[in-house]
Amino acid sequence: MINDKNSQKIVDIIRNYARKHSLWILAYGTGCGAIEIPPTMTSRYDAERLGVRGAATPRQADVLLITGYLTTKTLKRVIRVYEQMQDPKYVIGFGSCTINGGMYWDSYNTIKALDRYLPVDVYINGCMPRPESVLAGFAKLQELIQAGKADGAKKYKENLEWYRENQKKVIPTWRMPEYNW
Amino acid sequence: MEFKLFDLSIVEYAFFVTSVLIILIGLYAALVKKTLIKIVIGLSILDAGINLLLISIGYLKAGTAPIFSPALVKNMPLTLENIKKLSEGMVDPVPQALVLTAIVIGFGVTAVALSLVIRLYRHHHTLNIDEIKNLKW
Amino acid sequence: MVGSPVLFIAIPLLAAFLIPLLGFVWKESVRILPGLVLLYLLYLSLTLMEQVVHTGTIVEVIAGWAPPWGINLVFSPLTGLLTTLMILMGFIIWIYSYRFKNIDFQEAVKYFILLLMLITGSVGIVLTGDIFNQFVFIEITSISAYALTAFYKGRDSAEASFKYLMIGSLSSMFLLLAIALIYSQLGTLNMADIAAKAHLMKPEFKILALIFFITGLGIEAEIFPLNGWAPDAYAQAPGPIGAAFSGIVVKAGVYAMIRVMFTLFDVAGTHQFLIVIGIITLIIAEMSAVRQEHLKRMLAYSSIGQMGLVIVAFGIGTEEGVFAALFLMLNHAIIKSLLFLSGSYLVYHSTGKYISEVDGIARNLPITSFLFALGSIAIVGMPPFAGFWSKWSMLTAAAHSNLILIIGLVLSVSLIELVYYFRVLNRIYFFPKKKEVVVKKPTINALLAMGLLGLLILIIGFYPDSVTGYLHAASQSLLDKGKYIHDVLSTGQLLLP
Amino acid sequence: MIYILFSILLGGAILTFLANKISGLLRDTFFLLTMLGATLIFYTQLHIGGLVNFSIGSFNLEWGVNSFSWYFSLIVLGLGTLAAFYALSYMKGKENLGFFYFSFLISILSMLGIVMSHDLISFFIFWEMMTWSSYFMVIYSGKNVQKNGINYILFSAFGAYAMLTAIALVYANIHSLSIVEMISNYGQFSPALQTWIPILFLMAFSVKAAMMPLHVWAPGAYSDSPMAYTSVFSGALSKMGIYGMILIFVTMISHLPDDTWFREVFAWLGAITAIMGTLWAIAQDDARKLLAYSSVAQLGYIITGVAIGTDLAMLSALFLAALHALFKGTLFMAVGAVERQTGTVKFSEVTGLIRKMPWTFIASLLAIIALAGIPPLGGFVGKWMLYESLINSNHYILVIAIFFASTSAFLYCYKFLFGFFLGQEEKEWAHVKEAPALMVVPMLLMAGFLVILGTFPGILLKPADTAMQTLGFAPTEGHLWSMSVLFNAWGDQVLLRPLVYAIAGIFLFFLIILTVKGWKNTRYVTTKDISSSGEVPLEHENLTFSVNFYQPFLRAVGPVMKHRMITWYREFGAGMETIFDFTRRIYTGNGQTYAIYVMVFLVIILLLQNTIFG
Amino acid sequence: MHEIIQITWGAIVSFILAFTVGITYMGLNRKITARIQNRIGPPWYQNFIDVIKLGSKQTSIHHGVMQHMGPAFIMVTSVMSLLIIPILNQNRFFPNLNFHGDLVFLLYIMVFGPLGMALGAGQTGNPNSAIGVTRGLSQMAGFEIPWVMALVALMIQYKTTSIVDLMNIQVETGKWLMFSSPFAFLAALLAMLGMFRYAPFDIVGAPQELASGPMSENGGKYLFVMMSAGSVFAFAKLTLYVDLFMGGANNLIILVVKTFSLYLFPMLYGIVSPRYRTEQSVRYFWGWPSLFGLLAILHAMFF
Repeated sequence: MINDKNSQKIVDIIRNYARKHSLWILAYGTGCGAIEIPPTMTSRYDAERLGVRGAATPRQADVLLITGYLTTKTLKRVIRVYEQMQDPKYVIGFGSCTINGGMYWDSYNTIKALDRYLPVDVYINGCMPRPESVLAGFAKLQELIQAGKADGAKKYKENLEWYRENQKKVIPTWRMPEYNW
Repeated sequence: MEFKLFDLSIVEYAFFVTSVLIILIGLYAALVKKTLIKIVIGLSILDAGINLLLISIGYLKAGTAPIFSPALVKNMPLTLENIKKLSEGMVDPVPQALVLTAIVIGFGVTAVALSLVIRLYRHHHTLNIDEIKNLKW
Repeated sequence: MVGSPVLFIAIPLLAAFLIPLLGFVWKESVRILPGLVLLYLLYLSLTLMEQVVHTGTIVEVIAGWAPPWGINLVFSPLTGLLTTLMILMGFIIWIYSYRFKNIDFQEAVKYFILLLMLITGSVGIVLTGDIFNQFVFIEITSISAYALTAFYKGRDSAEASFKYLMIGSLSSMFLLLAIALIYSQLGTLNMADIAAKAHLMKPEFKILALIFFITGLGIEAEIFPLNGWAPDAYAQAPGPIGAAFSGIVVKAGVYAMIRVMFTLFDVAGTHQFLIVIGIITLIIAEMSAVRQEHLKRMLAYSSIGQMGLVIVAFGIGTEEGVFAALFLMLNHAIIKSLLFLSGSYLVYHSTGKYISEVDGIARNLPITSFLFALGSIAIVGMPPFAGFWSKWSMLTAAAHSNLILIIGLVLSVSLIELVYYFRVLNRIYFFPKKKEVVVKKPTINALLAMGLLGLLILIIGFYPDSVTGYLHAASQSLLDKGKYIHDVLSTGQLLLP
Repeated sequence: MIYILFSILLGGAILTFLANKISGLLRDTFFLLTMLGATLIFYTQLHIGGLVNFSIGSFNLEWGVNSFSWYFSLIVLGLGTLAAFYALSYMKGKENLGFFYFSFLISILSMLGIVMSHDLISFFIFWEMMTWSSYFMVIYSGKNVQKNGINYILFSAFGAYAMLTAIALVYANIHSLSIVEMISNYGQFSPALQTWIPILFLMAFSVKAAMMPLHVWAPGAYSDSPMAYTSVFSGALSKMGIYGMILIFVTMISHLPDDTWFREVFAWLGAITAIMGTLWAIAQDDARKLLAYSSVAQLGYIITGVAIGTDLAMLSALFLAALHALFKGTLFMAVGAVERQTGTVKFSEVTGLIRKMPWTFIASLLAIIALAGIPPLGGFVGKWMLYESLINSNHYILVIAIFFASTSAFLYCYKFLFGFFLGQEEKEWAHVKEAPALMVVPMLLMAGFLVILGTFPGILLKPADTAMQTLGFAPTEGHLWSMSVLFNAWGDQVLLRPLVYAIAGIFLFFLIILTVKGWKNTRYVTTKDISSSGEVPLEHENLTFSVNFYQPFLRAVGPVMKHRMITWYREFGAGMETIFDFTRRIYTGNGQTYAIYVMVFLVIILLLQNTIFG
Repeated sequence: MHEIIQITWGAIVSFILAFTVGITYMGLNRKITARIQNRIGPPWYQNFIDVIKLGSKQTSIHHGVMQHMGPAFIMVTSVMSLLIIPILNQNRFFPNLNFHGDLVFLLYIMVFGPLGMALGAGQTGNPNSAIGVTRGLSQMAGFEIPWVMALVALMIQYKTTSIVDLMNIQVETGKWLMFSSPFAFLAALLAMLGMFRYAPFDIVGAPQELASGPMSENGGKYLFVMMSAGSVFAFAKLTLYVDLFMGGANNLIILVVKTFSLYLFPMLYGIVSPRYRTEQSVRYFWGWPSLFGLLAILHAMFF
């Protein structure tokens, strides 16, 4: 019965609903964008009403929030954290810097496009993005989840070699456990 | 035999006083003097005093020698009474015997003591007893 | 009759004088003769002891002069027991020191002469029934003891010997004074006679004489504060002589003192006095032993303490108490001799004889260390070894007399004893051995002697009945003053030879 | 038969000692044969009620077995045999093995002797034999002998001498050494003796049972002896103290007119022992020390049970005694296994052995659960009975104290498991292998027995009940559980089993759910793969948290733990030694001074002659 | 057999009930907290969503078999206490295993799970987990004292260790124990603060400090089971308090009302509180709550 296609569909609906409304974020406060997280979570904008809630460790988290520019040094940690998260998992690039380097476009030690290193599901534009746009980003992610299109993790698994290649280019001393999903 | 100690003539009294004095002198030398030789001398004096005391116990004024010479026991059966009667005038021989023994012993002790003093002097180069105390506690 | 008690004095004396003469003939005879003598005497004493326990005291009159005039030797169960013990210890010490001064012939001659004299003197103290004779024997013992203490001719042994001599001279002075007092009062020197007539003495003089005796004999019995000489002498004398001191000489001293206090005079308060003085001796000695750095000195203090214990047991005064005291004496003689004998091998290699120098020596001297451990465990009274039974009889005796505080005191002192013995044991067995220490292995005969003592400890420990019968007889004979007087004075009513 | 038993053990001990010189195999064979032979004879040939007597040193010695002593010899021989097997493997390659096995057998012999003695003198002899044979074990390692060894022997001797005093008093009063006669004549002693004899005896027993003011030897002694013996030491030897205490409490204290005070004091001492033992166990970094303090604490519970002395309390004490032997035996063996495989027993050094030594872990886990008294295992039954008895006998504050102790016990229980087996799996310990089967099997056997006891406590409760009947208690079957409902009849028949089954069922159900769900997508990751802020711990980086493990808790209880009993004793000892050192200065070394002493002595006696000889 | 089926059935129904109510309470907690913080807050059913999401996580990791078993351990505690604690008066609900409910047994079974989970947390090798565990255990040693004091006071006063008996007494006398033994109730109530581990006693799993402490390596299905166990356990504890002090409940609605009103106490206390350090919280429990406990015992002994 459980393998029945229709019931599987129902299960999927419930699952996606649950995943959509329960986004536990791991806010990786890499850059200045982290300053926008508190207003988003506190009473003015209250992201918790959308089911968004902070998670303490990557093991429990669903969403990895890269807040702002990402130095090459931090990238390693971010990759590590991402790989420690459990499926299904999503990445939100937060602020312009994660898109194209932003004001650090010519810095020698920040990465310019996050997408080359981690599979980003949603970008939130702005420098910095206001809480409204953060909420909009979450809404977009929820939409994607509902539609089953937030499959960054799958992409990452499929194109792991490419990602690794990019990552190793930036990170000279690569000393990480195998990622075997 | 009677109790003699408090039945004293002047001479006997003098003996006792003298012997006690000698003992005290010996003790003084042995206990207070710091030189080993003097201590040994003190011990000898002590010995002498005691010997004198012992002798004086058996002393009898105008007593005869405690010898039952053939002349003395002639014609007398050897009964207890007779012997008592005979020995009344005699000086008690036992203390003398004791003293003889004690003198011999004292001599031996003094000899040993002196030899020890010699050896102590060889090792310590002093005769002061206060400085010879390697063994303590 | 196998032999008479006179032989106990005559034979060793004779042998002592024969030794140098025989030495000219055959050098080895110097070593063998004392052993033969002691072995014969051991046999004699054992047979006599057996006889005495069953048939009663043997009183030997010397030269036909009947008591109270002549000198007599009393072989009662008590004196017989002590004689046997002393001869036994002497024999074992002879076995131990058979190869002593192996090279130096002259020294060996001296040593064996003095050893025989020491044993003779001590046996004489015990056997004699005449008080002045006892004094003479005490002096014989003392002089040979002085000489033996100074035997090594070292700086310290001379010092120890001189101290011993000084105090010993005082002792003989007091003894002579006491004898003089008694003689002036009673006109007799025979112990039994004195005991029978003691009530005739004026009380002041009796007490004065008693005090002089206590002081004089207390020095030999090592009671505090008269025992200043003891630790030095024990520590500086050669190892077997230390054993002889604790196994033979002290026993004689205690015997003399107890004989004077129990038999000669019946003054009230002696028992309490003994208890008090014994406890003080015990406590001070054990306290002094705890922080001791020298092994043999520690053993010496322990020995003094044990003698204090013996005196306390005598002070209890009941038959049980005396039994306990005799048992303690017996065990102490055996165990402390073992400790001295094995202990002197443990520190053989060192000049300072420090306790810290026995570290880890058990690996090189397994048997000696084991015997030392056995002795230590036995002497603190751990069952099932010999020391336990004597301590136990002492405790029951005290409990019977309602002296519970004494039990507490004795046991707490035992705790102190335990501490310092086990500290040494731990060092022997569990401390790392110093590299530079070159250990001297014990000779076969030394091992034999120590093994014999260890065996005795085990035998008495597992089967105390082997000795308790004799001890009971001995304690009865000590307490039965009337019988002693009767036995002695009824021997030979003949006035003249 | 008793003779044969004893001579087998004694002869075996000596033979083993001698065989050591010849060959190791012979020695091991002798040792094992002796132990097995003794056990075999004990279980097959010895019947309860048998008596032998003989006379030595004019004392009549009497040995025999009754149900009470049978119960304790069960502990001794059961644990002893398992520990013997364990020892063979644990001691392999160490020095002085003949000595070790000799002491081992002698201590087993003396423990059997203690429980079989029917007279005081052989009781004392065996008691002392036990003391020195275990002392040999304490100093076997050669570490801290001057401290721990002396501590142990000193306290033991203190206790033994107290006992000796008591025995002497008894002997002086009734002229008999029989324990039975002592008990029957107890009522005729003077009131002072009636109080003092039990106190003196209890002093002796509480030393061995490591009760509070007299416990200071225990941590050092337990941790310094080889673990193969410590399991016996803590498991069986300390029970001899309990054995004696039960005897005294049942036979003597209950006849005292004011026994309530006595019982209260001892129950409280037991409770304080439990609390302080627990707190100190929490603070330890050395596993052996931790277990040693834990033993002290566990014995505290037992002492409380004994002191309360109602039927249920006594039953719980007996049950806990056997149980403590089981789990503490297992735990010390586990420590031994870890020590042997890794070479250290410090929690701050060893971590993450669970995958390397799984069987050891399982055994320790079960033992720890039993120790903590957590339900499905036997430990709970004992604890529960203790609580019930305390509540029934109106000792409410005691319940709190005991409960506090056993709650805090979770802290060190966890520390033990975590410290050794959990945490980061370090490369340093990657080479570690499981201990040899000879070591693991005894542990697992005992742990398995603990599990069985959780469901069927009657296995032990029945002999305990018989033992108590020997002591004059009414049969406890059926009437004890008036207040509670957990075991409304005999413990193993009613509701315990459903509970245990329910626990097992729930556990298995959820375990299966956890395992089956997403089986394919569940993977094992190494302990280096942890979420540590994205950092990748390097091989040499040790992230295990094991230093200052319970610092906050210890800070909270700091004021209580500021004072250590042992420092008091040590200061007392140092003070005494100073006095001794001062005293021996009487012997100045100057001959003249000695002569003056003689004269002073003379003068004093002359002056006091009327007082002394008046 | 019939009995076993009944127990199993009862267990399942009780579990579902407890799960539902417990999760709802958690959700309400979040809602109320949000409202007090002037937020809208998540919907009351938010925790259901969270639990379902955790359950539908596709992957999960573990560091070893102990961690794998940890959630099962804690589930044992939750379910067992649920089975032992009678849910309604006179066992009108499923009697399960509660045969009269022994308090001592309950006390011990309540620590079974946390310890098991602590072992799991230990095996992760994450220092945060171990630190959290030590804090949790220390805190437990703290709050167990007033809690046991309160229970002992009840046991003394009514001469029973059975929960059912205590409930029957309340039904018979018509007087709640929180009034007849007020000190015991106070002590137990304060101990409850520690039991629920809300602020100020939430240092065990403080997300900011310890990254949620013992749970920091658990995700997916493990966290799912833990969360369910937690909510079931919360309900069981609340029911126990209601049974012991508030006269039990005659039907489920009353039970829910009573438990929720009781639940408000730790919740509201927590919202307005900062966080205690471990030793502070331990000392707190050994302070006033224990004093109340002592008073309760004295009260029970002498009145």
